[in-house]
Amino acid sequence: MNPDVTEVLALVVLLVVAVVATVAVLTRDPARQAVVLAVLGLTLALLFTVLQAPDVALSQLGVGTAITPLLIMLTLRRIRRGDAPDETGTKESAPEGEDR
Amino acid sequence: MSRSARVRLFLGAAAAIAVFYVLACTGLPHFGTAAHPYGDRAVAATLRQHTANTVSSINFDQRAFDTLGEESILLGSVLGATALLRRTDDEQEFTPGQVRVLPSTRLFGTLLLPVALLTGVYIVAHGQLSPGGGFQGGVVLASALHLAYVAADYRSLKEIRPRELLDGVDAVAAGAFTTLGLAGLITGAAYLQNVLPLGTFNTLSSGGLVPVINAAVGVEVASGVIVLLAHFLDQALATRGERTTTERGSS
Amino acid sequence: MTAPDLLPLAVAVPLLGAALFAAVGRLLPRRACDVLVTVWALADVVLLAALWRAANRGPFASWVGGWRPRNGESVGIVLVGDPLGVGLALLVSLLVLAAVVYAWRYFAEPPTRSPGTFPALVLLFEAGMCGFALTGDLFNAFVFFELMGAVAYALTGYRVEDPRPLQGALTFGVVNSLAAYCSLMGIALLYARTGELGMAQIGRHLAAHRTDTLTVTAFVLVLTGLLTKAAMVPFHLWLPDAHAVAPTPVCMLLSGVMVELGVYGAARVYWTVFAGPGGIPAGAVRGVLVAAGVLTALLGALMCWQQRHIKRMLAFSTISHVGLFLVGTALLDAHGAAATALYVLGHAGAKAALFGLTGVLLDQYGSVDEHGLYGRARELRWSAGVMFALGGLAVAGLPPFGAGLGKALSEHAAGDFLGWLPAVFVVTSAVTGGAVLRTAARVFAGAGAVPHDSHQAETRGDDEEPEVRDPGRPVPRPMLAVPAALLAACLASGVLPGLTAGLARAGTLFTSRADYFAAAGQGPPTAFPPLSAPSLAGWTGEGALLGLVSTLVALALAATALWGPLLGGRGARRLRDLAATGSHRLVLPLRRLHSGRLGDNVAWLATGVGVLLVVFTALR
Amino acid sequence: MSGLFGLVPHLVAGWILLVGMYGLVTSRNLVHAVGCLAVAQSATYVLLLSVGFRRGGTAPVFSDASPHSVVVDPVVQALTLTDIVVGATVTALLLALVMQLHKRHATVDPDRLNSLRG
Repeated sequence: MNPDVTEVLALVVLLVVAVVATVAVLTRDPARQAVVLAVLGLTLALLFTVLQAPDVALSQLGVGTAITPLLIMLTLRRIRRGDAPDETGTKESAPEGEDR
Repeated sequence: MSRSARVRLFLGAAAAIAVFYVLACTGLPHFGTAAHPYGDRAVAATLRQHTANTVSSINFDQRAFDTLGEESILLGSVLGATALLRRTDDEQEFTPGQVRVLPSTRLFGTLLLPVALLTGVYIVAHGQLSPGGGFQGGVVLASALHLAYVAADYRSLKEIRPRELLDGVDAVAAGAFTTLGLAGLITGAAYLQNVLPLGTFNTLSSGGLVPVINAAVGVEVASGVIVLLAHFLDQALATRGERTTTERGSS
Repeated sequence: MTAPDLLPLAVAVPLLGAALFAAVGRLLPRRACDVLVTVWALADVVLLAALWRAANRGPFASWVGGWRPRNGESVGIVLVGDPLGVGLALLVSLLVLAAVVYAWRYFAEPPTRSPGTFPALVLLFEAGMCGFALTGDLFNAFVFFELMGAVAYALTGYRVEDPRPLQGALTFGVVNSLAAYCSLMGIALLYARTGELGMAQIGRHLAAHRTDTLTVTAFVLVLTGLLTKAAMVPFHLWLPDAHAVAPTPVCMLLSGVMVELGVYGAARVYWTVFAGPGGIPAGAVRGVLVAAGVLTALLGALMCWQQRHIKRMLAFSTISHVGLFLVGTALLDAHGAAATALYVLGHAGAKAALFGLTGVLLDQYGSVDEHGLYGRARELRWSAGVMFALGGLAVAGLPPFGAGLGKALSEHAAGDFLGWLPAVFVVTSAVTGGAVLRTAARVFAGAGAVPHDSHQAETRGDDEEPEVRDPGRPVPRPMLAVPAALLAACLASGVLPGLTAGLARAGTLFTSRADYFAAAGQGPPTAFPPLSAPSLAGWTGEGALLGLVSTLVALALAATALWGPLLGGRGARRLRDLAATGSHRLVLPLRRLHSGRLGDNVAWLATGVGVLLVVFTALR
Repeated sequence: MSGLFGLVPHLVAGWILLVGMYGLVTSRNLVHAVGCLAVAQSATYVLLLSVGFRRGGTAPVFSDASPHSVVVDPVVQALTLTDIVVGATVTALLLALVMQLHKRHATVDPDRLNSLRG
């Protein structure tokens, strides 16, 4: 039997997922890892769509690409401030262009 | 154990696991198999229950007990985060500085906020019909609120986010799910039994208890995620000062 | 309403309570919250006691959502009320009641400004454990496993002012979650093979295949999560770190029943899913798990003896007893299951009491360090001290404590399988009991030589953040009354005549696949064993004698530790040198393995999975 | 699809689990470790959904499809949905613990935490 289009597509996305997951683990800097995790969430959502699971894809999109990376970024932000007790000495570059 | 010894130990174990796992997979039905006995039964039951979205029917009707457990985990982690991220005596709150927001960003956020809120409500409400449901919609609703952060700043987010109220809403929604299950018992049926009229297939009111539980889950997820994020945002943006007791610099 | 209708309430009632406390907790004064949660916990006990009576008449199933099977096939989730499962849930509810009463005056000021948070979390924990004990569906078991896990992580790290709970809670969380994901992989493999999720359904469908690598891999993966919860070597490293640091009322629940639920889960999964054709041969399971249990018991006992941090000592004692429970269950017969059930019951009373008394020390002296507390708790010797020593004697297996009877019956069953297994029971009980007695004598009586500090890497128990912020107050009454009640219950479980008979029948039903399948609608109806089924012997001369032996050895060990250093003479000195060398050669490497590091934990987890895969494949 | 080709989805799942565990073993940062745990968990999503895939099946939603159309297994999708929620909440709890841990220990390197050992 020859695989149909869906299955070929699924296999391609699966391999991408495997690669991104590996990169996510090997990215040792947590801030960068959060970005890779968001990409992983995105590719997983794509995979789930291909596998005909739109419900799951939708939640993976919300959780994997938005909430988990956001929580990680917030954690890192608190931790970085903890590392530099002198608040005025650290200017954090916030994504929204905050002006402290 | 030294780091290298640990890694060697792990790699040896992982190699063994990999070998057995690969061999195990050769015994599995091939990818795309047609044999899904439970799946077929679940589809048949879904159609009997006048629910169009099979996944919603499984989550909120056939295996609603799983979802009850899952929502309890969410409640537990919201309570847990509340306890863990409480502001201790040695920490102070501070007000993050005034933030300059580009007018275009503000416009973008202000326009997007109602759209996102509506989308969230739509996804929750159509859970029994189309992909989506309480969980997905709840996440969208929670994210929508945080557009306020993009559009304005943390202070305005805090103003439109009544956290104490949402704490309560989260708990009430979780309790509502548990209580809805009792409806079955009271009418002489089983716990969590779908005892409401099933309605017409493919309409908003179809599926009996499904849309009701779905809505409760939507409310719980939305408020739960907002509260969770609120604790994290509070720690990240508006808390400072701590005492480290031990081990600074020791190895 | 019949018992099957009410079975889901064992989960729903605590969940409702949790939601209630989470919602209105901040509006209630502290005292009202305490009273309300006690009433609620009491209601759970009453409900489960009623269910237990019903289960003793014969196991029954409850199809949640009314999804009864059609032609043996259902789309819903089944809860099964068999005496052992419901009995375990009843034990959970009893310990929760004890923990919430103990916690009445426990946190001087609710740290979250909402007195409802702690009770809500405890009730969620109860719901998770009860659900896990009752469910007959593999994925549902995963959900409740995660519920009790997630809540337990939060409860363990509850005192964020102290650095250690956070580390313990984090290791606990990561390791247990990872193990749970391994279990879920196994569940997915089983689903792929059989297309079912109900335990009995999977068991029935496995018979269509021969036992191959897929079966073994799925079995080992599913077991990984359960045995990690049960702290079997080498999956045990997280346990001392978590149990040593959790708030005392939480420790009572963790050690008293949560860890034991892991053993129960493993046995339940084996009997319902893998015990039939196409499963895993009984010989392999018996051989591997008995061996692992013995290893766990001995390692736990050795490490227990070495500790000076009292809660950590009790945690290792739990590991060591869980090893014995594993041995008893892995005998795979009704006798072993019933004896273990009684042992778990007696152990829960004694261990929870000991944790409670340690909480008193922490409350009064801000320390749980055996060396630092030397002689400091003299004024409590006639209350907490006596009870602590009694707890030690119960752990050591003194008749007629329930723990002693459980030990006697388990070692009898084990002796029928392998003649030397009773020796493991005696040694383990003696060492763990001896460690508790040694602590009691040092802390409450100032007996023996002043302990000196070793220079090994070890966890000390001083400079703990006191859990209570009012060191001058007298010991709150519930903190002594609850341990007393728990010890009394431990004693009662050893002398109540009806209990052994009831548990014998429960063990028979637990190990009878046909009865479980019949109850879960997966097999022809069976005639359940009659109420007057052959019961366990109760106390026998042999059992009482071995119990006395292990108690005497425990006393001797404690005395040696206390007064050995004071002995003069060449012989004594040479023995001491020998002990020091042995400790250096054998104990130090073992202590180093318990490094508390996350990476080591995960590496050992993987190693355990790999080893189990190899041995089960070889023996299948 | 037959032979080795049809094994790829299951093998990818196994790979992700082991890679995630490798990350946990070697991690020098607890935030990174929690991320690796999330990676390991995605193995379960991939395996569950691969197991439930049916050749030629469509999504199990009948709002605009015939009730007789061939659909993929909806049960695994429901399970995965539950699994995702569980994963997100556990991640949140663990990150909260990491945040507090850093306040008390001034480090997030798991190998530099040494108050519990022996």
